[in-house]
Amino acid sequence: MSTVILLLITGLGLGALYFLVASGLSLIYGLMGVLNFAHGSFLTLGAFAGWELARRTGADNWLSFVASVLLGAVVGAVFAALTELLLIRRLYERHIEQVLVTVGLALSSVALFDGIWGTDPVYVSGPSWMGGTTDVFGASIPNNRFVLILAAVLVLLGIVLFLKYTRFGLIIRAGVENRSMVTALGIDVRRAFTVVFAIGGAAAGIGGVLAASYYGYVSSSIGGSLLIFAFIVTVIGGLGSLSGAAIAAALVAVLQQFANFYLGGTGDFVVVLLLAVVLLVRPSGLLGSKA
Amino acid sequence: MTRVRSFLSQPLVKWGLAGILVAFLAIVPMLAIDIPGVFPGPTYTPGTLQLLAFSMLIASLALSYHLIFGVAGLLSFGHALYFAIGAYGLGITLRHFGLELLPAIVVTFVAGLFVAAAVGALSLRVTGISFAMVTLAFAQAGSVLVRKNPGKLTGGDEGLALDTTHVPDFFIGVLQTKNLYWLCLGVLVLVFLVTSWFERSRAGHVVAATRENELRVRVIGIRPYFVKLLTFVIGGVLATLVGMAYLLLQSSATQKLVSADFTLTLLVIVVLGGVGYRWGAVIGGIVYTFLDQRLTAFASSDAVSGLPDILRVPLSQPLFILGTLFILVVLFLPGGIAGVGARLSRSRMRADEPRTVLEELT
Amino acid sequence: MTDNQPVLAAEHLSLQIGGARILDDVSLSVSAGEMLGVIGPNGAGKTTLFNLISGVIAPTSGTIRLDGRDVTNEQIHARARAGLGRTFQTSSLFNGLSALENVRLAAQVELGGSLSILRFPHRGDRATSVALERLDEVGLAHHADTDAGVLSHGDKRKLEIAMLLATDPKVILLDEPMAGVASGDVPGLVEVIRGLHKGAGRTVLMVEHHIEVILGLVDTVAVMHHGQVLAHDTPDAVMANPAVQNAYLGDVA
Amino acid sequence: GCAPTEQANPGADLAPVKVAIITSTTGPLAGYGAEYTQGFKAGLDYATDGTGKVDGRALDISYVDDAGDADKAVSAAKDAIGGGTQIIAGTASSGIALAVAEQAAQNKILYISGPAAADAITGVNEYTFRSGRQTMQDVATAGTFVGDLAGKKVLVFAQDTAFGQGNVAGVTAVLGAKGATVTGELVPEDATEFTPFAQKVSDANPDMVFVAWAGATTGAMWQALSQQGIFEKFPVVTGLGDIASFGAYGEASEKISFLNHYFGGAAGTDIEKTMITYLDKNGEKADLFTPDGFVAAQMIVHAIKEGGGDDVAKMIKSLEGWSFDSVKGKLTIRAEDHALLQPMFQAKLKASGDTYVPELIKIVDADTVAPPVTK
Amino acid sequence: MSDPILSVRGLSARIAGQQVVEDVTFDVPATGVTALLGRNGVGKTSTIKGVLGLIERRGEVTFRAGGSAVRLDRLRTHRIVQLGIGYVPEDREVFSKLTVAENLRLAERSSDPRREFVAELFPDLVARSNQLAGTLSGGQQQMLSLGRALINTNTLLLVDEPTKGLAPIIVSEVAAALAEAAKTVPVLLVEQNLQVVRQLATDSIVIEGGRVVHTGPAAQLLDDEDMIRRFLGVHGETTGAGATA
Ligand SMILES: Nc1ncnc2c1ncn2[C@@H]1O[C@H](COP(=O)(O)OP(=O)(O)OP(=O)(O)O)[C@@H](O)[C@H]1O
Ligand SMILES: Nc1ncnc2c1ncn2[C@@H]1O[C@H](COP(=O)(O)OP(=O)(O)OP(=O)(O)O)[C@@H](O)[C@H]1O
Ligand SMILES: [Mg+2]
Ligand SMILES: [Mg+2]
Repeated sequence: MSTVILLLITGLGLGALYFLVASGLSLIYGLMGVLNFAHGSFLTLGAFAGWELARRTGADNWLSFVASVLLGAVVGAVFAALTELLLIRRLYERHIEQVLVTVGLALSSVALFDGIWGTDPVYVSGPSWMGGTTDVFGASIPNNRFVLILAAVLVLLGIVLFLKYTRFGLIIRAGVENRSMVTALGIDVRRAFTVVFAIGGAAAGIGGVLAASYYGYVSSSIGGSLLIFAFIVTVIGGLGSLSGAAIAAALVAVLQQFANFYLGGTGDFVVVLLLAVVLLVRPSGLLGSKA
Repeated sequence: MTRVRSFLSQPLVKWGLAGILVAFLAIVPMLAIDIPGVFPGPTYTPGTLQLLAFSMLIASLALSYHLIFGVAGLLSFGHALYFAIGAYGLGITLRHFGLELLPAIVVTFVAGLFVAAAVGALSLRVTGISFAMVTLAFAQAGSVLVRKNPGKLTGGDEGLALDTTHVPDFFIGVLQTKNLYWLCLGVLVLVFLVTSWFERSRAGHVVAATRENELRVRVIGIRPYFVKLLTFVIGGVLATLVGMAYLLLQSSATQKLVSADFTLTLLVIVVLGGVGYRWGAVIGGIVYTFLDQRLTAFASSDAVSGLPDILRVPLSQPLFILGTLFILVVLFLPGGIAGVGARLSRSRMRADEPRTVLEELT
Repeated sequence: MTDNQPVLAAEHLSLQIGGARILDDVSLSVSAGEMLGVIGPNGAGKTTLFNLISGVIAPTSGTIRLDGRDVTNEQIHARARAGLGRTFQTSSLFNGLSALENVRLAAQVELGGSLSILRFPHRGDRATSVALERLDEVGLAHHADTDAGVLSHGDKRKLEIAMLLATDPKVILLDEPMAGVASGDVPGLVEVIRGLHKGAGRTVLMVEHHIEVILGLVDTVAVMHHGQVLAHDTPDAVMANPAVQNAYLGDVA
Repeated sequence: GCAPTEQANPGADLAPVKVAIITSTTGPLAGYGAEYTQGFKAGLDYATDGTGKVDGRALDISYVDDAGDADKAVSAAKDAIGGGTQIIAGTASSGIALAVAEQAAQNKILYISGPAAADAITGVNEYTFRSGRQTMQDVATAGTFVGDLAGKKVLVFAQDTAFGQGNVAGVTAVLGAKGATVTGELVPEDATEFTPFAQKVSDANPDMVFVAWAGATTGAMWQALSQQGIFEKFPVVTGLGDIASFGAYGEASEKISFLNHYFGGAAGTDIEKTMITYLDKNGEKADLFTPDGFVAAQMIVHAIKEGGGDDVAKMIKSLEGWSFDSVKGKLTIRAEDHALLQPMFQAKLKASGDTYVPELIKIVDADTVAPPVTK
Repeated sequence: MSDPILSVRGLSARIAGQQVVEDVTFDVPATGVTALLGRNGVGKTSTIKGVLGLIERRGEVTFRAGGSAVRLDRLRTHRIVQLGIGYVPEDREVFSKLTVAENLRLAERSSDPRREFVAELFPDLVARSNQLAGTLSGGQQQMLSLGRALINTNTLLLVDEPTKGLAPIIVSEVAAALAEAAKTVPVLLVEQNLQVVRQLATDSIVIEGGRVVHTGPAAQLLDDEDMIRRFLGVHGETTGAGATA
């Protein structure tokens, strides 16, 4: 019993991490209609920034932890906004090139991080409570999993409210379909794009700092390794659907945990299988609108 | 109507030039051309021949991907799988089944055919991003399989070395690199011919039409599924073929071949060369390989290590240079290298603009 | 003119999407060589009817017969092979291919072997010459090498017709062929349509809001409204029907 | 060239001997590559008495980056061999090492693999040697932490990779032979959540846990073991990594019993001091794989001295069975399978300010941890 | 006569590097409906898109409203539209994955949109306000597209073939709506339906091969069989066929 609970809650923790990456990915997909391969780099840079701050301010107090999460968000947002301004924006309505430019950015940014911070992982620690455990029905759950879940819920709520109570939600959905018509309605679609990119980047940055605390290290590759699962989650959930991504993130991660544990380490296999089955049965994903 | 006439005459000229080029490439091992900084040594040296041979294999692989991505507009994220089947398949049949080289090649080819047909048949039931993801899923499954090393067949992260018992001597050893070079040249020519053949055939035109507008294809009375499957399978088995040549050239297969990154590399190559252009895939493959392999030498050269930090740190990372270069190409050279060539010579192969095959994914 | 066996028949077709009844028990039959005009207000279900007949959408219930054969469960391409051709309300073309290639692809299907990997399309072959003829018929010969995607709106409409001609179908569904065609080009296109009907004895169903065009061409008119067939009769009778006047024509005519 | 003659400087008028060092300077294993290369230079300096020449004959050494990619390594090897190189050394990746070893065999040249740990490299062919330790030696060292193994339960906690599987196989072979019951708990390579597996370890209740882990997830794995209270319950043994990885052990640092290939200052030999002095001059530090480079240089110099630098068969002969003093103490190249017999260390980590420093517990002699002969 | 609301001087426009409009010069008077006419592919749509900055353009475009003159060729599209220019595109361009209501909401530029006006004009849209615009029939989409422009109070309307594909009854409604709108707002109208042109237009501009070949009062053009034949290719007896629908 306690094992099941352990698997379930740690699975949700991992799912929360997937969601933090997938949320921005899904948002940006909703925005530019393409998968952003550089999203992992937003996350990685956020993680490095958070680590640099924590390192300088003493890693083990809560204040510096919260500050590094915020810094991670800001850095992720700035990186994403710059990406949009300098690269994506120039490729006006050329989706294929937009995807490709993010592929190039992913390649070069990871190499640059390697050059700056080295290829060895840097190990991080946080407030000591985070490294402790809490007993839930006999299972010792690492505390930072709760922080992850909380952060994911907050980010989900934040983005949902933002889309609901601002015009951005509409602009994004319309802009994907026909960007020039949106401008022809008198809307500065470029600014909307930058804002949304920045929000996606911020979510990734938060994800980065929390991922560092979850993995216990930062390296240039943490973004990339999470990205593939974030893709899977985004697609299973239905492209562009945030709540779909949230459900899929939880589903994928929990399933992965159980399969890893009970089915001889076949977690990845099962996830990939799930992806194939979902798409073959429901090509638009769980909550995706039919194309 | 100018195109009507050029339609007939142009191919003759083109094929003639291509023939001369192949003939020239064939005698390269006899020549002593040296381009410092590009080649590690004169062209008759094994190091340079190896590099050339390797780049021709990557070009062939890119061509096979061009068929699927550029011609059929199918964004497959799992193309590396068929290449890996070639390399690992041949490695396993030689080492563990103890087959002779020729039967081993046939068995591996059939395996590639079978897997491509099965995966294609399933994944072509969906389109766009879903298709990309289903193909990725199958490739990931392959990757997990290779890494899990079932029955110690694949060697896991230690890789699988070529068992040379049944490989003829003229393929073994650095001194024989020129034979391997000719093998790779042969593979490139073969793949190019098959690709051109297919693209020019009626089926090839139907595939191109399907890429443009699938519903319309149905309405004129064609079921697009089979042509797409046909293209996917041809692309797949060509990749398997290239994978086998790869094993002979490199003498070992590692799990990198099955990685999603590797397919992404193919995408990069095809774009670098120019989506939709056959020559683009070839040139992209060659340029990419040279950059990839030679930038490593550049990045660790004294010229770089003497620079101030702000330049040295990025420049000492080959992937940084490659990625940046790629971004620049995408930003400033729409249509890739072949696109520039086509614009300069004003001879359009299909369209002036790069293919917007990803558009359908939106 | 309608007492021989119908070449195309829709029997009790209904389509329901979500809560909306988009087609409601539509029955309509067309006999060989007949030209039927389908008119009705926007949203009446005309395009939907064409989509059901051509197989783009499956009906919720009902049967579609082509030459007396039930084709309800056949796929789009199978119906096309059986001689059903159509155009789209918004032009649907192979945008990246030249106008000639667009038509040639259609001609190849008709001539057979279109999926062959052993045959290469070239300027001298049958398909190409047929395609060039068709382009000429609709007045697009000068655009043979233009990519379909960059043709102007009106030219795209013409290209659609040329493709249709090339597949040589028995039964043709035309969805607003005149929409967006310059007034000056309308008569020419009317002649093309007349030729493809009278000249070749094909059966034609045509949705069109240019009521004059309809009246000048068709044998019978079906009026659709709210997913139902309101009337199916000769043009004169239909025009005199007050219900039609109210629902469709308003005070214009 | 002419045959060497009995002169003071017999090699002075011969062409330099070409040597290619193929290892990572970029990519995921760049850190190991740097340690190796530094050690190599120190070793070369030592073995040639600072002349860089062997019996007066110059060495033409090229350093090539493999970027962690087997294709690049193979290309580099072919390029080198094609250019007349008959001696290649290096690489920390087992996959690359095996690929280069294959090239060595096909082309009949001498290859001395670097820090790559795979047991498969030992005895893979007659042309391949190694300058580092292999998994079996790690495992055997772990065994020395438990006095009498008979009837003891040993659990191997490892990743489900060739490296991890090799460790399970190694422990089963080495410690199993001494009477221990060995079980493996293999964690999927891509897993990121280790808590449930840590709990499995706890439930298994072994007498000793042997952890074989590589890569970045190490930190998370140790944290999971700490959180599930493993250290309070059982002795835990693992290999001590390089300095960059000391941060990974976290809370557990002082509770783990480390087996160790090498850390700066572990051996206390004179040669080690020479090496450290050399490294100091360049502002470098002795680390886990520095001796591997050092040993490679010694082996190359020896092979050239005895075998002349041009005759591969002679060079191989000269290395087989050779015993010599090196950084870690006395090393022997076993003639049968080219295993490098060497002493290993037991160590622990001690907190020192913000960081940890390793401390030697004991030196385990080479024979105790010699791997079984590969056939 | 007062100043024109829109002056176009030497406008050239390019699509994908290809010149589609060349040196076009014309004025749109501050009142009434100006018809922009010409055969298929002559560049009517491109002219309008050029004015709006939706395609690459060169030349002078001056917009006069409220006493000041603004150079539109120096502004980006959204700024131009914010000056009070409503646009009804040729291919409807409704956002197919947004509902009808969302399409309209997105189009609202002011705090007090004319929702009732649009609702009265097109009751069908109200009934379908929660339907995805992509599932609307062609004609319904055209209404939505018009609704998006008319929901704002504009100072100029650019309307590209608004009656294409509409049932006759709707055509007359749309024409009436445009006539109503034209009482307060000047309109630049592209239209193939000559009857609608006759009913609405006060002035006319004819384009051929990317250039303006005729300007003048609409009535003058429409009454001149010769000019109609020359510019629009319409022969006397078929004028009706094209025009009635
Ligand atoms: N998914 C859906 N949900 C609700 N209603 C739908 C859906 N799809 C189509 N409809 C409705 O079905 C009706 C039929 O549309 P159809 O395109 O057949 O009309 P039409 O007669 O061709 O009109 P037009 O002349 O304007 O082209 C329309 O009212 C449309 O809004
Ligand atoms: N994407 C494009 N690339 C190249 N040329 C184009 C493109 N789009 C349109 N054109 C060309 O520009 C010219 C003008 O087109 P435009 O759409 O402005 O004509 P129009 O007068 O509105 O025609 P219609 O009455 O058919 O709508 C046409 O000849 C067309 O072929
Ligand atoms: Mg319709
Ligand atoms: Mg137009």
